[in-house]
Amino acid sequence: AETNLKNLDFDLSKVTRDNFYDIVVPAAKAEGTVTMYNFAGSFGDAWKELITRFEARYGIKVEYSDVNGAQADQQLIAVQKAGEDAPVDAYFAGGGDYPLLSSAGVVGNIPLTTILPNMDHYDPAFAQSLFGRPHGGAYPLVHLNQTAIGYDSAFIKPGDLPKTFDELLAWAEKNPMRLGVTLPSKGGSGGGFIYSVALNYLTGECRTKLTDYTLTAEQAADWAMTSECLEPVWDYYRRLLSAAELTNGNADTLNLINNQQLYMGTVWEDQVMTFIRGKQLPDTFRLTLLENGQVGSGDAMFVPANAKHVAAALLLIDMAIGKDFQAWKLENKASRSPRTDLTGDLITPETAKYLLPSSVYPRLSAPAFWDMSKALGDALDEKVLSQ
Amino acid sequence: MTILAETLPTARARVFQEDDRLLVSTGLYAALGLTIALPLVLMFLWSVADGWAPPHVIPRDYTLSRWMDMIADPGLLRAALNSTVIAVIVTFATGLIALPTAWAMARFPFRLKRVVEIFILAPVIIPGLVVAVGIGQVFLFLGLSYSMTGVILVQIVGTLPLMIRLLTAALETIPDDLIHAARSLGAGTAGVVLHIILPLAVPGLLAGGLLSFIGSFEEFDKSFIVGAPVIETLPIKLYIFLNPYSLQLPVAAIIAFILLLPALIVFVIAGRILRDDLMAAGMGKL
Amino acid sequence: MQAALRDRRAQLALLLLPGVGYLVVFFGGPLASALIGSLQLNGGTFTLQWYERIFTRATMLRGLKTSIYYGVAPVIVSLAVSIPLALLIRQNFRGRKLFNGLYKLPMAVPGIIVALMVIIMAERGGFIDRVIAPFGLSLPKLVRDEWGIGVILATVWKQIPFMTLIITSAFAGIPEDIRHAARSLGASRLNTFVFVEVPLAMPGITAAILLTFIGSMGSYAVPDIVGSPSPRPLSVLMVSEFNDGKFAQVYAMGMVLSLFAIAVLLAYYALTAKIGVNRAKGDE
Amino acid sequence: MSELEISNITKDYGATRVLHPVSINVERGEFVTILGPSGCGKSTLLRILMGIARPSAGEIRLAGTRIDLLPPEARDIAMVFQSYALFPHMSVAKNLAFGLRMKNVPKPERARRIEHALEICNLTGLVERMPRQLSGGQQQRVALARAIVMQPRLLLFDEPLSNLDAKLRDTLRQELVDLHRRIGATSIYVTHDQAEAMAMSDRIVVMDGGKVVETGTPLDLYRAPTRAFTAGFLGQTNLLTADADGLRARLPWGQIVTLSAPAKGSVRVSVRPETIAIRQNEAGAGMVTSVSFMGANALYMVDIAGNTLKISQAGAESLIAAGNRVSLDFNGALHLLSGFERAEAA
Amino acid sequence: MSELEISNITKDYGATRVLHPVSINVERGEFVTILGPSGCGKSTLLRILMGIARPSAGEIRLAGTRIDLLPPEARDIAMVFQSYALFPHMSVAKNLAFGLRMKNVPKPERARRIEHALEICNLTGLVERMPRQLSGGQQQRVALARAIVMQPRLLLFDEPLSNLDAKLRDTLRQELVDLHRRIGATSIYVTHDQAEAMAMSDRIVVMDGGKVVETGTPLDLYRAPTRAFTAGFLGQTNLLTADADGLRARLPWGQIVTLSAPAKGSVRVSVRPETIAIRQNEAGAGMVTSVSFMGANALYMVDIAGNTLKISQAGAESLIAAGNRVSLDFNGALHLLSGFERAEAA
Ligand SMILES: Nc1ncnc2c1ncn2[C@@H]1O[C@H](COP(=O)(O)OP(=O)(O)OP(=O)(O)O)[C@@H](O)[C@H]1O
Ligand SMILES: Nc1ncnc2c1ncn2[C@@H]1O[C@H](COP(=O)(O)OP(=O)(O)OP(=O)(O)O)[C@@H](O)[C@H]1O
Ligand SMILES: [Mg+2]
Ligand SMILES: [Mg+2]
Repeated sequence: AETNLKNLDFDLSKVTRDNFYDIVVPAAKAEGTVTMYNFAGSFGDAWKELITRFEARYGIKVEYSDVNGAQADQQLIAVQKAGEDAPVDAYFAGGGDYPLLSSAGVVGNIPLTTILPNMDHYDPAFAQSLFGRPHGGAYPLVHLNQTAIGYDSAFIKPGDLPKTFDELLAWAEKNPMRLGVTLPSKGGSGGGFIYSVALNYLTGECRTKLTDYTLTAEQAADWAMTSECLEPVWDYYRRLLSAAELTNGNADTLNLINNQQLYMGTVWEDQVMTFIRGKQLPDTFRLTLLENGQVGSGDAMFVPANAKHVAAALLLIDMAIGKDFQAWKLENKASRSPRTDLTGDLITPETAKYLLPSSVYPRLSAPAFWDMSKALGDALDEKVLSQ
Repeated sequence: MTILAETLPTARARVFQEDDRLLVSTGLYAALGLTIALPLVLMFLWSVADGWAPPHVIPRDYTLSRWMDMIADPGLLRAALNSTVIAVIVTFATGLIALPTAWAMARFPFRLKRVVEIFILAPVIIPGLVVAVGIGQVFLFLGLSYSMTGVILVQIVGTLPLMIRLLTAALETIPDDLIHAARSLGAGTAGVVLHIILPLAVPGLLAGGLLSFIGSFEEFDKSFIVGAPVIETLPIKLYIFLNPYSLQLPVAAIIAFILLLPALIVFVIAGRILRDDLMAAGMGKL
Repeated sequence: MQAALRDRRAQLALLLLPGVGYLVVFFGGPLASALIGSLQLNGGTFTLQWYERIFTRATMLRGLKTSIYYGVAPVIVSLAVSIPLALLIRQNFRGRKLFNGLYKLPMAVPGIIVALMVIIMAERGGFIDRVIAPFGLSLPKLVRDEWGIGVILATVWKQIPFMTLIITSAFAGIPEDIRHAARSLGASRLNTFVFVEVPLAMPGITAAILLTFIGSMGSYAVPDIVGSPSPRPLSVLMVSEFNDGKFAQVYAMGMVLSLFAIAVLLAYYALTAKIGVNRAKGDE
Repeated sequence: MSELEISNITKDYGATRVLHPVSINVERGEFVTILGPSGCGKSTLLRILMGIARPSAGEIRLAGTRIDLLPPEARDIAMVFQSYALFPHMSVAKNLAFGLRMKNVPKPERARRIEHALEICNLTGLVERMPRQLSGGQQQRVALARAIVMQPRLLLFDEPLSNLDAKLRDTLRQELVDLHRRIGATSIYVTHDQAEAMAMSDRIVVMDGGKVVETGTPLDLYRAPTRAFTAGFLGQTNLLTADADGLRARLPWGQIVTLSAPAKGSVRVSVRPETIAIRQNEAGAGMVTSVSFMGANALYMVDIAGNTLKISQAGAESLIAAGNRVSLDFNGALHLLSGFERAEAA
Repeated sequence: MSELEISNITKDYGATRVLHPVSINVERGEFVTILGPSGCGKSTLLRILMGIARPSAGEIRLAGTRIDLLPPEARDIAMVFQSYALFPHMSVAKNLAFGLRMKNVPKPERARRIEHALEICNLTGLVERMPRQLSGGQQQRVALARAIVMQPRLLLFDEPLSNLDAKLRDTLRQELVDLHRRIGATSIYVTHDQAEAMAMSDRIVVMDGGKVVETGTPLDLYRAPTRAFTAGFLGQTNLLTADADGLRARLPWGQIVTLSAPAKGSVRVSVRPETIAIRQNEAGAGMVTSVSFMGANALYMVDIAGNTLKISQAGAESLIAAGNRVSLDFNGALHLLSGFERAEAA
């Protein structure tokens, strides 16, 4: 593939999975340093772990920065426009940011999934495209996460636990203001949820359109705003929101559950783990997925087109996807892995009880389509909330 | 009229008395405690609480590990240092740039003054985000991105308006005759500026400097786009944890304290030199 | 004479240059590019669509209304607190100096931290709720509520010191004799306050009102965190558009917000110029 | 019973006593001036009368009713402030109407009284002006009108002319006197300007250091002060020590003079500059050290045996230049100051 | 050649001419007062001399050198401002040292000169005080010291006493005169207080409406003003119209008087109040309308045939009460005002 990388100091086109370390390690050592961005506040400790291992192994210094995803995206876009060197070499960015970043030409054109040795067990579902967008391996997920329904089992008997979207609605109407639904535009668990609702209620033509990954963001927005197909979704939300609490974000939902104001809510699996570890959720907190599936997603690590330390960045991403680190991440952060050889069985039972049970995951995990989620969220605002 | 005077004696005026004074101060300090001290204390408790769910009014278990983790980050110290250096330079540079302009605003009558006044106030009115993106572009073009200089230059946009206004207010109070007297005693322009205007602008400079310092210390949007990741300030380092959609209260509480502490210290120290009348003269008229 | 005048003009220009020039380059430039950006499609063709969206989309229209509401409501509440507070501070109570320094602390607290405090204190199941729970009481919904009470609380908390400071000075600027004169002419304390002190402090009070209005209308963190998820004020919607990379939309929204603030300011100028209060020094 | 009876009023600010027991009676329709140096407590006394400050002790009666416990708005007193204290946000008309509105005077009566006050104070035509559009003298007259429109039992003036320039002060002083003659309100006028006090008042109360020093008509106080303080403050004077024996006394340089009252031993006398005649005399004991021409008179400073005397000569056709020797003639009896005079007046 | 020559200075602010061509010469060591009503352009002229304002036309020479184009700091002139303009952030010592530092006077010399100035102005002991810790009179003296320490060729004073109270003004006026005598600097003193002007100056320049009206020594101007404006501004006067025939003239009420110079037809004369003697006389043509006791003298207002005359009687032992009829005696010749007098002085 043609490369859009500006600062290559080695012949990238010659690199294969087999000769990767032979070519890249010396080049990376020559570069001597690599800059990494992390957009997820809760991942700092994980990256610290990785960096310690990386620096010990290769003796290459990692300059690490926690960033605000949106700001960093805009920074990189601006840099790209100006044709300057990128300030970062390896950027851990939201999976949903790909369309924005790639359309601005920020993503470096490297077939990572085919040349990184540690990606030999990479899930083919994400290897060449992400949520229906082809990226040719340049934007590989290194962390998977799953939206889910979380509940405090102290207040909900196992028999009462909703299993479908209809049951969830019924439960909410029976327990007014005890279900928290994250506003889609303020948290992925909400965005994932609205898309999951749509997946559940739309059929035929409508469903085809809903899962048409070739739609651009504008087209998706147009469709969501105008299509009759979505009436069932709006109806569902109208009823749901008259009985449930609309919250201002993932953390907001969890916080209200910790305050024992809500008993159930839309959540991210990995974030729940972080909160449990920080004792900000009760021990009795559990997760489940609804029948017909809820959205799963992930975050990627990529090399910007104008990165200065490409070789070192490759080496870092390679290590991030390595089995050791992925296993560590799974146990400690409930961060699922795109590696096919790393399954839930590896998790200790102590941790496992806070994660989605294997009866529903990965069975009920549906692929995300963030542009559509976003479109649905905006349309929800317009058609339901603002009426 | 005499009738009036005779019917009124019962309407004895309440005069402020010794016991009222005690009442007032008790009331005011109680209000202060409830609205300012209590939230701060609770925030501190959150930062050291190891789990804090209802019905507990006060956490049962405590931990310092989060503080330790946070403070152990070597980047934090560097960021704090950066922030301080930047804030100091921004404060001085702002004063320097603002002085002549404030002098013109205070001393020269001219027709477009109102327009200039609004323009100077505009950065306070226009959302920072709108400007930040534009500036990012300009700075990349000028090669100022990722540099201390760039961050300083961009922060001054935010601190300049208040400084100019406060200095203008301070300079307006210098009588013309003082300048004339200095000139009649043989001082040239430089002498007048150095020995008369600058010393007399000190209250304004202090008030403006204080606000500039705090403003610079807390600025995020513009600094990030221009400076990160090479120049990391405290807010850049910490705001990620304050992402409103995923913030964890205990961590956020620690961050809040780290961000707040220097500002609070400066404010408490400088509260003494911050002259209310100047603040009011600078901001209390449009 | 002519030469002197020109000389003075040159002096004026030279003096204005550093401050105004700086702002023209580093603020006016970006602003102009934002304005141009708000009128362009991606390709660079002229369009008003971004503005059109603001005035046709229900979300945005409600957002605009909400922005105004979030601008006005805190001002009214702050005023109701600040004026009595200013009057109390004027009294010579014990510990006045210390209080005078302490009450200004909120001015140094970033909005996002204020929002955090509101969550900690006033969220359902939060601190106050827990304190009053044993008495069988519970707090009404103050965060995320329709009336934006949480937002108003947080904004008011942050703005009261600023407002109080300015109003205190406005009252302090009224000569004692004027108050005494009113009393000597038969006005009670209340009448003196209403008919003499308030009108005289008005320029300061209106300035404080306008600046807090502008400040709260543009604030983002507070309504984002403790405001109702719907409707959201324009400032929050703007950040959300920014996160989606829709710059043109962000610019357009920023322009509308700013124009609104500036319009209010100009209306104020026009009004006061007519009434003739508050004549600025140096206007000739 | 006097119209106003001020009995033993004291005022302390913390530990400092600003007013020592002060007692003053004012008769109905009288124009009394309180005269004293800056800081002697004049304003404090007025403020206590007005009710703006509270006395630490003592009693005040106005027309027989005790008023010291009433709030200012309930006293039937109006005051003209040194700073005028016009309401800057009200037109002249509104300023005048304010007090009447506060006292619920019905509208037609209000209009009538305002009309009258405007006329008295020469303000017709300025009713719609705002205070800042008025000159100092006009502002002063508005302040006055605002007080008299209330038709108070008692009118107080706190140095109302001190902010005006000399020429205007003269004019307004005259107007005030005329006005008082016309409306006849009982008035207390505070000033530190002796010329003002003498030209205006029925009676002068001289104050110093929070105490009343002496009270009397302008003429009495000027001609026969009992205290050196009064003599020095009310016009210019020469204070001399003389060696008395009956009605005759010897001045330090040997000159023999007549006293106004018999005394024995060392006494202090006050001699007004205009009562000494100066004569050029090569053999005179005095020497002119300076001479200033004051228009209507010339003021000489004469050194005589180590004493410096002020001598005023009216309408002198030719001046005696500094450096000339002169002799002095004391016309009439020298005024003897009261014995219990303190040294401070030296 | 005079020390200071002001030739045809004019000043326009936009379209309004504030100074019409003004020319004044001042001799070395002379103390000249510029006297005129408020707004007549006195300060403007001083500011032009100092270099703070620029003349629209004209020339100024100091000791022969043209200075009107020099910046203020290059002129050898010091000024005492009405507001004192002390540097509030500097102690008295620093205020005094400022000008010397600016002129790079070496340190020992500086100390010596400051010492001297402090002594002259009676300020020793106050050197370390800040201006706000000084009383008005003390501030005034510091302002003076700060100017004289510069040992300028020319000293300017802009109403330096007008902010002080009457008593203090008298004292400092005397001090200023003494000081001038001691240091002998050429001085221009601006005031609108005629008593001040007369008491202090070698020569008075009377200004009105941006023009010099008349110049002369205090005595000459007081006794023989050529303009009604001068007569009225410099002390009090009565301006009368008389019907002249040679040295004799008839006043409106028929009284015949002598003139200071022969004239013919209707003329205007100025009569000082103190030159008229008043005599109680049941058959007199005048009637006393008011009398104010001024201490050293009494001031009568007498109505005579529709004219109101001011009459001052010195040291009157008993006053003539208002309402009594009096007759008037004019002592000496009445002063004839110059013919080309405008009506404005009426
Ligand atoms: N609030 C106060 N606290 C303490 N001392 C005061 C207060 N008000 C006045 N004084 C003191 O009381 C004394 C009398 O003051 P007052 O104002 O009555 O003087 P005054 O005779 O009116 O002087 P002036 O002629 O300067 O107006 C002064 O020494 C003054 O310092
Ligand atoms: N900057 C200016 N622009 C326009 N007119 C001015 C200016 N400065 C002074 N004037 C006018 O010039 C005239 C003379 O003013 P100046 O200050 O010289 O008077 P003055 O004789 O010193 O009066 P005073 O005794 O009140 O100090 C006044 O009518 C004044 O209004
Ligand atoms: Mg007083
Ligand atoms: Mg002047």
